[in-house]
Amino acid sequence: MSGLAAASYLTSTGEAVQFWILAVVAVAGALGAVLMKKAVHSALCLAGTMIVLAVFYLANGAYFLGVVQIVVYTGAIMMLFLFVVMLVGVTAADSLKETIKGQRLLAGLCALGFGVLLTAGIANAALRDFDGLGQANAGGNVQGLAALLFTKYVFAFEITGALLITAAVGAMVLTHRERTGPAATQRELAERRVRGGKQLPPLPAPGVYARHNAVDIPGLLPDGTPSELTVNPTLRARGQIRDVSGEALAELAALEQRSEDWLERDKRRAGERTEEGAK
Amino acid sequence: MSFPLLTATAAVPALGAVATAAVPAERRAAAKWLALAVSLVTLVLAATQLVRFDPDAKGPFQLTESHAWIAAFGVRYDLGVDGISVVLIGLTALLIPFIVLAGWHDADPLETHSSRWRPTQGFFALILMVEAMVVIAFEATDVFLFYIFFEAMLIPMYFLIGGFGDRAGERGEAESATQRSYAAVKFLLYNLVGGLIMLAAVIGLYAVTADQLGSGTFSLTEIVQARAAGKLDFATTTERALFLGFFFAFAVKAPLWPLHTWLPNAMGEATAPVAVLITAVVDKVGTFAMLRFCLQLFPEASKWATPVILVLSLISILYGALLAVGQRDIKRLIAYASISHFGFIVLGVFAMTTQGQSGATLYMVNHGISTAALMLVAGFLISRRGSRLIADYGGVQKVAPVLAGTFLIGGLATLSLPGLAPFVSEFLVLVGTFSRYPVAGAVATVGIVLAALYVLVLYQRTMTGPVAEPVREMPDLRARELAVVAPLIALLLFLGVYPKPVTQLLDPAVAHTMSQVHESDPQPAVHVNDAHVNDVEAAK
Amino acid sequence: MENLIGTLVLVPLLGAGVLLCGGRRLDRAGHWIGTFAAALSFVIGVVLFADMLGRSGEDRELAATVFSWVPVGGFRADVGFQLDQLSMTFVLLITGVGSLIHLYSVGYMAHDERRRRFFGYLNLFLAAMLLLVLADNYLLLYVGWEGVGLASYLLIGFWQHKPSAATAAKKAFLVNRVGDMGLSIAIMLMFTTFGTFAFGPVLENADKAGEGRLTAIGLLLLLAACGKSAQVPLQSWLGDAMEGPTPVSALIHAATMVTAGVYLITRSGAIFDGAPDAQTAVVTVGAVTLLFGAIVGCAKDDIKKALAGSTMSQIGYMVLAAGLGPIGYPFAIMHLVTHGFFKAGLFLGAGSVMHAMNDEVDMRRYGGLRRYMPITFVTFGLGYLAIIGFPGLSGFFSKDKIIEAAFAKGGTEGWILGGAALLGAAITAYYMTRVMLLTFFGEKRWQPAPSPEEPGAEPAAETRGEGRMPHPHESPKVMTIPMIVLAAGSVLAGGLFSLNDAFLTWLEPVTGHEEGHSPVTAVQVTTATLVVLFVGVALAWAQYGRRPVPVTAPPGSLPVRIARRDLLQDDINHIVLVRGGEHLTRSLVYVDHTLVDGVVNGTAAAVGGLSGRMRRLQNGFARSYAVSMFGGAAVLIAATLLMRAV
Amino acid sequence: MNPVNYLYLAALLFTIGATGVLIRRNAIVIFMCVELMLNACNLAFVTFSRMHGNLDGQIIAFFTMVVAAAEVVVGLAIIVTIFRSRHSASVDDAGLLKL
Repeated sequence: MSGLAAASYLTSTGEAVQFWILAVVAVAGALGAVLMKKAVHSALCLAGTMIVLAVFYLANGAYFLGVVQIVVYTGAIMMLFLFVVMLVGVTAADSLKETIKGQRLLAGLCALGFGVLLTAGIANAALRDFDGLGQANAGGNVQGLAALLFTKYVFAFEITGALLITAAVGAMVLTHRERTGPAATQRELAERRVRGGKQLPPLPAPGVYARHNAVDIPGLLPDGTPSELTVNPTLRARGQIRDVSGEALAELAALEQRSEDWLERDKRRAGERTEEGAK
Repeated sequence: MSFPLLTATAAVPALGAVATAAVPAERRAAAKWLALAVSLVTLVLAATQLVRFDPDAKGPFQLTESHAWIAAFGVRYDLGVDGISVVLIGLTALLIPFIVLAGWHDADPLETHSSRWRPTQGFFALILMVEAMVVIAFEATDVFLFYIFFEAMLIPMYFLIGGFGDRAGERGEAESATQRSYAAVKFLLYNLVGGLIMLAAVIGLYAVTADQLGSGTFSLTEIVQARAAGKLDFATTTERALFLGFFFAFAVKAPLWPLHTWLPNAMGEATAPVAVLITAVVDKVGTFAMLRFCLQLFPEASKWATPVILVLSLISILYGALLAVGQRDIKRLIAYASISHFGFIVLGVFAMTTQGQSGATLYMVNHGISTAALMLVAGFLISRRGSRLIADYGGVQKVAPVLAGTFLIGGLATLSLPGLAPFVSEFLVLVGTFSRYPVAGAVATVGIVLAALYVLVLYQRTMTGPVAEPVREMPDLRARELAVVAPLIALLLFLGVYPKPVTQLLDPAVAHTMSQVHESDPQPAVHVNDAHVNDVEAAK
Repeated sequence: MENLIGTLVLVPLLGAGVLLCGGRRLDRAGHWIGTFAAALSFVIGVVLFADMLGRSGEDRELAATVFSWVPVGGFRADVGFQLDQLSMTFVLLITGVGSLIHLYSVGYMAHDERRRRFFGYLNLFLAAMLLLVLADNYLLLYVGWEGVGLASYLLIGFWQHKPSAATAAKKAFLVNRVGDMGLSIAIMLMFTTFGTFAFGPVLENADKAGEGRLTAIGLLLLLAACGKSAQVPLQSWLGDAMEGPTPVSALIHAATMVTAGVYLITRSGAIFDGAPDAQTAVVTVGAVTLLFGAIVGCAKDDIKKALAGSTMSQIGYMVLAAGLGPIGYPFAIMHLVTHGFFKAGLFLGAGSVMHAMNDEVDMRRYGGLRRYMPITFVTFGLGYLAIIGFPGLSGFFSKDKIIEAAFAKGGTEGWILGGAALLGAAITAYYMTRVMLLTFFGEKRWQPAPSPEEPGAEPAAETRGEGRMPHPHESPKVMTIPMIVLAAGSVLAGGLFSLNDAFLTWLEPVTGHEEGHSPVTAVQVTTATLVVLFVGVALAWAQYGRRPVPVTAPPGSLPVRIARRDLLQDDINHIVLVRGGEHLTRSLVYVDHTLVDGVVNGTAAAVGGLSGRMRRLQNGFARSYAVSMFGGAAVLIAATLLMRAV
Repeated sequence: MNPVNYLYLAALLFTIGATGVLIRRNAIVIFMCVELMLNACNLAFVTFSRMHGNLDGQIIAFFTMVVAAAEVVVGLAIIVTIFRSRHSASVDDAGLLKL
């Protein structure tokens, strides 16, 4: 893809094919990121788009950036996003229903106009002649970048370093919670719990008799209704609770029936009843 | 280079203002004395200007100072005085000490205020700040420099009007406070609108000069010379538009009917010294600027607009006087009287005759002094009774004869009685107008009857008749107050009998202005070749 | 000698300054200082007079330019004095009568605690009046003109605690201001016409200006004269001016100030000669006023008001004479001087009577006073004879001449004017006799002293006893002496003046004189005058002499009532000017508040409302702000593209 | 094919991202959309560097990434904090800009 540098420059067919396929993927990913209901899904879609972009970088002779894109962006930043998503709660699936009046419409209009104008701009910029990165990458892309970065852009580079540090510190400061006052002692905690009327003993374990012991199966109360307490809240939130109370009761009934039959209890009892009746 | 007298005259009060404001809260008296001292030093400097000013010197401006300021836009720090501005600077510097002295107790803290209460310092500092700005506005020969201070004046004035009022009488403090802030905002808005329109015109002026001279300039002298040399030539419509832009701002400041309504509120709500500051000092900048900028920059447009302006000023004269008759509030009455007088000034400026213009300039001075006298005495009266309503007074003359006497003299000056200064200027304006526009002159003369009406009605209702109950215990003028009024009255008498010192300063400047607008006095119908005039010349 | 002219004005001015600024410590000596200043100026006047007599008729005029007052471009006003025979006459009259009245006031105002200020004002008046007659240009004359107006304002309103006095003072000043307006416009017109307004050049070149301009100037001057001399239509203030202390009425509103109009017209003779129409206007005004004043004089019961009416009509005579041109000028001035004597005498007499009667002014409550106050009676009587023109007394000569001159105007105009003058003489005789009879003859009709709030009651009444019966007594010497002197003047002056036309020859260089060819001989006129005179006296005697006079005025027929109301002058003024003015101002105040201010406030409100609506856009949602941002970006791109495209 | 298509793609992605910013309420998703826009810019830069045959475009893209990283760190921290205080990541709930 490098090498020949000339006016009205065309890419190799291979790249063309690659572009047309991957472009579709990228756009799809972008749309997905925008439209998915759940943050997790949008994050994943975005990651996809980014990987595609990384490929495009490589295709454009920006080998270093391509790699960085994958490692830093897709690898680090997107993961950071995922962490946060998890932290905030995967479950928070916000409805795509618009609350601000006319927001959708306006946004659509602006986006349309913007896109059209931008495309028009690029179109009438008449970018015909591409002189590829032949000479630029001659000494190797990374070396070339390094050369620029540590000569021409060295100050900017230093400053971005400072920026990163500041950002890191800032993030800490923001998320760090200063403890005011001494930590609550065991006793205080206990008292607080009692006063709050919370569950004092440990929570009941999930599972039913020896039949089920999976964490997602709530234990049953004496009357056979499932007890929410026994299942951990996350599962509850996700609605991943397998409620087996119904079949459990049914099986119980069947079991007793069988044992009754086996003991032939009811005949004898009936006989006794008749005798008493005779007397 | 020589000692920058003009800069000093403006800088002294400015620095004085800062110093006054910096006086610690509990040392109020010190602040007052400091302010007084500063104003007196300024007066000395202004007097020095008057002395060092040479009426017969060549060239429009003297004592000039010129430094590059904003080179990019050709804005220069150009100062210079002609006869007119030097006289007006003198007036300003003269009045400020009296204003300070008269306002000695106006900003004193009430019992309710804490000892940390600072506005006393602020009051005097603001007054000095206004003085500094007015002085430099009079001195500036660079349009942009003038514009800046013309506008900057509004800020201290705004606080003076809105922050300090009469000790509330019947109306509660809260009520009068709202009235004050209304007046202050009104003042600010009116003048800001005018100023903004002027700003547009200023920029337009720059654009035109930049377009025609290559490098844009704001320098009055340069523009005038360029026009004289034919290098600069406004298109008719352009000149008219620019002229209107300038004139609007000045007409608001002046104030000319129908842009006058801010003045009664402002003067009514502000304390008497501040009211004097408004009408006797700040408003003069407007009329002065008409004379210096409107006429000199846009002679043709001025002539074009003259008929309309004359009509407006005539309306101002009669309208102001009639409304003064209809007022129930002493200060508002004086305010409307001032509107009528400003009508006379504008009339004289645009009559385009020597008599008219020097009359108008002299009128600025005399009106300053006479209104100061009347308004300050009225202020003393009001401070005694705590009410501005004419109906609350009566028979004061019996209990406080000196106060009544000074009030009467101030009033007589306002109705321009011969022998007192305003008569000379008013008559000059009338003659100047009459000799070119007889009808206008005759109509304007009706103003003197109305003036007599409102002054005498005011005097009769407040001072004469049976003694009203509330004023029975009213004390007469105190030493401080007398020290304020007496010199002003002496000045009124002196200038009424011997105005020559002022007029001979004015004449060359007026002649110069007249030559700028290419106007000359109309010749008398009958040529008189008599010995009388000649031997007068011999006598002179 | 020239320098003396200045001092003539300066002395009383200094007196006024000293008295007014002197403060209470001068209270004891104040009145004597004032009198001394007046007397001193009189002495100076006499000295100048002697000096003037020393020189021949033509070069008697003295001129002194003190300093250049307002020099602006072509406009030159100087403080310069000009003393010719005309001014001299006035100087002597003013300072002479003035000094006498100062003397009189010493007694009359003895009980007033503000006497010092009173004398200050009197001196101020003297200074202004002298300035008026000595000025050598119209602007300076205008200064004196307004100066006397101020003095009269201060003196009419001297008892300011009386609302009536304050109102009268204001009225006088305002009406005068209207006249002054005329004068100032006249001066402007002169300036535009001649380029100057000094007497010399203006009057010399008057003929060069067209008749139109001269007529305009003349009419404006006439307006001024009407204001100052209380001529129709600006006469209404004089009656009320009687609110002032009686010496003031004598000095200002009888002898001197009110005659300033006559002086103005005579001084500007050259202008009027060039403007016949203006002259016609003048004589008309004069004739109307002389009848008007006389009629009012007949109806008034207030002695001072009656005398005021008579003053009006006498000045009417003078104006009439002055309007006749050179035929009349000398006689106008002559009558002015004689009138100065006898009218001042009459007023002082009236003052003395009031003094004796606890400041009662209603003649119907007088009567039979001749026995109680003989000197007053005699002096007053002489003045009375003089004014009605009793043969041999001064009024006879002066008035007679005027009537002759009126006939001499010739044509129907002459007949009309002469007739009016004659009729006026008759009425004068009538009302003066009435005054005389009501005051000094008949039986006593005295009443207990009036309560002070009754109009015309003077504060001296408070100091003296309340409600006691008056016990008339002759006034002290200091008051009677001036009366005697003036009486002597009013007896002799006329005779002296007409002794081989002394006065005529004296004034001729200034005013000029020409013998009118009268259709009737002097003898006929004189006899006619005497006839109407006796008719008038007889009528009065018939009405008031024979039968007793009711103490309260009878309602009277409609014309009488109208005459009592000053021929409705005030009602007309009130309806036309006062009411109209009030409505005008009130409506204007409304307009200013609603319209002019309303427009502004309306705009402000509109802007406020608009921004209130705009405020809704700020819904606080970051995303909608983002939308606008994004839109802005789009617009920017569009803009750049457009710029590229073009 | 002409590499200018990369630019069209970048424009498209940028627009999509922007729209996302406008229509989503979840702060995190909005953030992702911002990232998307940044990436679109980067693609454009890279393409430009290819167009002009020098590496400056790539350098800029590199810096963009760094800045983006910093921004994300801080931004996510903010989101977390807000979520802690008001238990919601919806930007509409953070209506502090309201008058």
